[in-house]
Amino acid sequence: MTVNNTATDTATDTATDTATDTATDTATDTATDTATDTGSPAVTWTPDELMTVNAARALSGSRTCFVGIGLPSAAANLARRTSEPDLVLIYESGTLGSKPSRLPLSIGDGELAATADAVVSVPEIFNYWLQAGRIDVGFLGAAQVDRFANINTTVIDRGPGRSEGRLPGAGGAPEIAASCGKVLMVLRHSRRNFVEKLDFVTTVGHGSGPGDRARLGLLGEGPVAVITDLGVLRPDPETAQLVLTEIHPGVTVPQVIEATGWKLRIADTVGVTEPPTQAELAALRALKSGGDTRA
Amino acid sequence: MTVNNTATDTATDTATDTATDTATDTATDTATDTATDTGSPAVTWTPDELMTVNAARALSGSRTCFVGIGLPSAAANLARRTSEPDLVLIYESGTLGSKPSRLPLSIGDGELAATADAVVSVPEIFNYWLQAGRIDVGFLGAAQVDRFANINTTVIDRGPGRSEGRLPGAGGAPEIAASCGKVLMVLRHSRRNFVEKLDFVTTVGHGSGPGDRARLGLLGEGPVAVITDLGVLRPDPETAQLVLTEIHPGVTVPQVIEATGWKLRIADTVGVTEPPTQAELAALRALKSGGDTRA
Amino acid sequence: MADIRSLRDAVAELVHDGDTVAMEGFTHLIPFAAAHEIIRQGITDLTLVRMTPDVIYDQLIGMGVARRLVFSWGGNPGVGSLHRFRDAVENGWPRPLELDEHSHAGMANRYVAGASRLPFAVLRGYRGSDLPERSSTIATVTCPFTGEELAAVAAVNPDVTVIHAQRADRRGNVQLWGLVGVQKEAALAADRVLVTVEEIVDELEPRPDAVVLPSWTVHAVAHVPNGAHPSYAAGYTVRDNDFYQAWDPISRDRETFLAWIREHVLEAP
Amino acid sequence: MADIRSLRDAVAELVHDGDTVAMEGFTHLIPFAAAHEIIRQGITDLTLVRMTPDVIYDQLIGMGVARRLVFSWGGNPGVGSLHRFRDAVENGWPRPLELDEHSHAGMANRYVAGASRLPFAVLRGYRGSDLPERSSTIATVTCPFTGEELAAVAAVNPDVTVIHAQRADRRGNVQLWGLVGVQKEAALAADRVLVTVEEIVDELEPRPDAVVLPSWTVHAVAHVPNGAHPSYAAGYTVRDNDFYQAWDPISRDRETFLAWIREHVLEAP
Repeated sequence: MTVNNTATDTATDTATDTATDTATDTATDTATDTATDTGSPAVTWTPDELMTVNAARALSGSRTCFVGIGLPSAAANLARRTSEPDLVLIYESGTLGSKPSRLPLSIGDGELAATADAVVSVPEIFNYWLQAGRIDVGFLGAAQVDRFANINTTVIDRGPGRSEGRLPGAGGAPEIAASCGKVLMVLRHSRRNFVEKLDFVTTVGHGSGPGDRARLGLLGEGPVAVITDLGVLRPDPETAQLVLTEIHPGVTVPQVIEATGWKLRIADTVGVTEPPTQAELAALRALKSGGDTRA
Repeated sequence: MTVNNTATDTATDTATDTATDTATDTATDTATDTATDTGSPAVTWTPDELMTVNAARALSGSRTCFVGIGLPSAAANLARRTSEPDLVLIYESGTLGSKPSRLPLSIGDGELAATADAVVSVPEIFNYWLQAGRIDVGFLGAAQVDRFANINTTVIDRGPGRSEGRLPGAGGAPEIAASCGKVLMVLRHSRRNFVEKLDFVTTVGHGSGPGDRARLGLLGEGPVAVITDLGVLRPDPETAQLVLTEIHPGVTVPQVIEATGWKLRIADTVGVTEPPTQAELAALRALKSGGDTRA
Repeated sequence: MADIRSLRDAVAELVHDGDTVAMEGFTHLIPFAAAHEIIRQGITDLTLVRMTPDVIYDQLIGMGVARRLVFSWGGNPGVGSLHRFRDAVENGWPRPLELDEHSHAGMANRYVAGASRLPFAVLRGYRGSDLPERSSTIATVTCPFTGEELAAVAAVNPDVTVIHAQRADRRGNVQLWGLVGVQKEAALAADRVLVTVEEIVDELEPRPDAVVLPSWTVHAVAHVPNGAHPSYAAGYTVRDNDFYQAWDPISRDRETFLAWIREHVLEAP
Repeated sequence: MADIRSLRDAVAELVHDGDTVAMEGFTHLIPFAAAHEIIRQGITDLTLVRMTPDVIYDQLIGMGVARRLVFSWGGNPGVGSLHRFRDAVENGWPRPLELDEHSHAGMANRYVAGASRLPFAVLRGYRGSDLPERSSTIATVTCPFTGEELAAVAAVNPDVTVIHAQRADRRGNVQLWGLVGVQKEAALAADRVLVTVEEIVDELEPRPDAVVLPSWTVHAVAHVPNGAHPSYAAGYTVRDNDFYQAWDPISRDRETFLAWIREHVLEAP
């Protein structure tokens, strides 16, 4: 799902164009330092690796995943290389059961087709496979997310007198979020990305609260976790609002609050995610470098 | 189009079950005699061959043909072997450009797929190819035809106190007749087949007269010729009613009138079709016997 | 994930009295062996769905397995009538048979809607035909952009779809090729999918014009060589045209038909 | 029946000012060479249709070829923004660009409706999204059987569709394989079809997962080896990921972009 990877890029561009804060960069620095401080001396990682490893873990127990390019693809491929060897990866370019040996740059990389169980047309992947509700997990990125895990990837309001800032658009996201059994989201944590109010609703997460998905006729249960480089947010079962439930090692709760554009609710007990294992990091780095650590 | 071949069979069954006349059988005998009397002494043919050869000739100048099994398939394959070597045969089983070396018994015969330019799914053949109006000629049979070339292949009224007689059903015919550039029909001529009033309208030819196809939103021009074992009927441009325009060699106009269940109109000048050539008969017989007369 | 099991066990588990069952295969890959197993197990009150009922449903209908038939062309292809089908419709023997009758284009689109999990599909069809008067699954919709009125057909979502394919691998991935008909749609439209196959292989080698149903869309695979006879499996068997011709006299007479079923189905494996 | 001719002649004959043009290829087989020929011939005022505008439309938009864009995801896959697209939308440079914006599911179905020659297609989509507010080609229909309200999208029927394929035979039958995207639908939806190919062969040998467009659905075939670069043709070329990365700095600046086009398109063959 090419929507996703560009969320990062677009955020960067928007940051360039507008005078928003640089929470992401700050978070990145902090996380990196912390990891080095608290991890096993032999194991260090980047904030992106931390995020990707935790996103991969969130796929535990899933059978089929509709995968976006970029962070979601990295996470899904890592899951397939570690805890979920039978995970079926489905790309909107029409591949069912892709088994790439390295991370594809685009959803059109030839290896996705060459290693697939079946290759179908783009209309078929959307109609017979996604819309039909056959897919357990949809894995999305986002440019802007609100407290109900709704997503904007269309336009940014750049203020009075300025034209809208252009984002890449919807791609597959509206129907992925509607039709998959559940949705995972992965994106970097900043006040620019986690906003009080979306400038445009491209994709509905939990709408305006409980009952909205049913009212709109959205099949799946919607977003169940938003994994960032700072921690994990999950919707409160009562209010459907995102709540901070876990932080990554070395991250503090105030740091997450500061990086969130709305008054973030905090779970009664905030867990701390397990640091990446050496095996996870090795598998992730092998994927990124094009190697293959499997036997 | 398996609708067609069974028209014959059903007519036979219906004849068995009900007390209708046996015009077809009579016509068959007469035509056979006549052919023997008037043809070149070296060339004899059956009424079915006469009908098939004339049906094949009707495809002259066509590029693509949606082919029913039975008489239409024989005619379309004969055309491809004689005057129209580039004719593209399309079968509803999903084959585009089939080039069978012998006449298939069913539209599922393996050779239709093995010799095709492309094989597609059944939904695709109906949606992307037929409905889209890409096909020049639809070639249909029928159990009952009326004066506007409407077709019944669904049920026969067997009279008071008796249940309806069951025909095979619509198959592809309603949409073939609607969507092809034009429609050819081929069936044996009898009062049982050419009826005053259809018991059920399965497939619209010219409806109730001029303008009806446009009113119903039917794309193509509809039936342009009905080729029988006695001659050829064509719709009058003014009234859209079938008119006898040609008789086969040795057939008389009163004979055709007698075999038609409505008061048949006769063209001012009734032509006589050319007898089958030796080459046409050889190609047709080779197709039926499974041989291949082409170089 | 597909289990590989005996045909007997697969039918017993997946097909129940009263189910809506689609056994597809458009003149190719028709799952005759599975139909015979349904007869042997005495499963009944089925709603049978199939574009071309063919000899396979003539046999099921003649044995009283079906209470309803959803179809678009009911003949013995290349031969003539389906006599058991006609006897059921015209004379109610061995039991009455309700019909829901469509054109091929309509039926194909009903499966497409089913596979897409949409409640209906749109086509330019049935115009001027009497068919819509007799079916509750044909209606109209109006295009919100052009105002054109088009046909709408209700989705078909069988409880079970049964198909025959050339091959499966040991994980239950299924591959079929040649005339692939409407099988993918019929399988994806169903709640449960049973596939009989000519061969089980270690690895599915890619083939031209092949359809692959991933293991996770299939519930059971049974290894039944020649399981399409008298239909065929391209690359494995050839269509037994003689059988289709022979079926005509066998099926014309009730007793002859019953004797044939006794000998070739009930007393066969 | 397809004529085999030069790219220059084919574009001159088939693509005209003001046309609606779809150049498809979902991340694979993108017809870059044909787009460059459109730029060289100075064809303008086009409505460009494409699910993923990609670098190919960034180039056309940056050269002012398009007045309108119909799309569903406009990024440089795996890299970031399309800067010429953004500059046109945000700043009207070199000319304003109207947008008709969809989701992928919606766009795919618009092509399906186009290929089927239906005025619209139905999907379960756009629910709760703001997208329908900005598009006149998204509406709703009500299922006549269940009462469910569903999205309707208007058919896309381009004047011309341009695609790149691996092979054609000398009669103009076209074969493509690998990720086949939405090309069959885009071609069958169009009035005119232009295909550039890697190779022209005597006979098209069947291939797994191949789509064949018969000669009689194609208007011109041009032999353009590597005609998809920096995209690729599976079996012939590989995706030039470096080019996609390099496009980011080239396209950020108007002058750098124009210089690149001058050197690599206008002054190239």
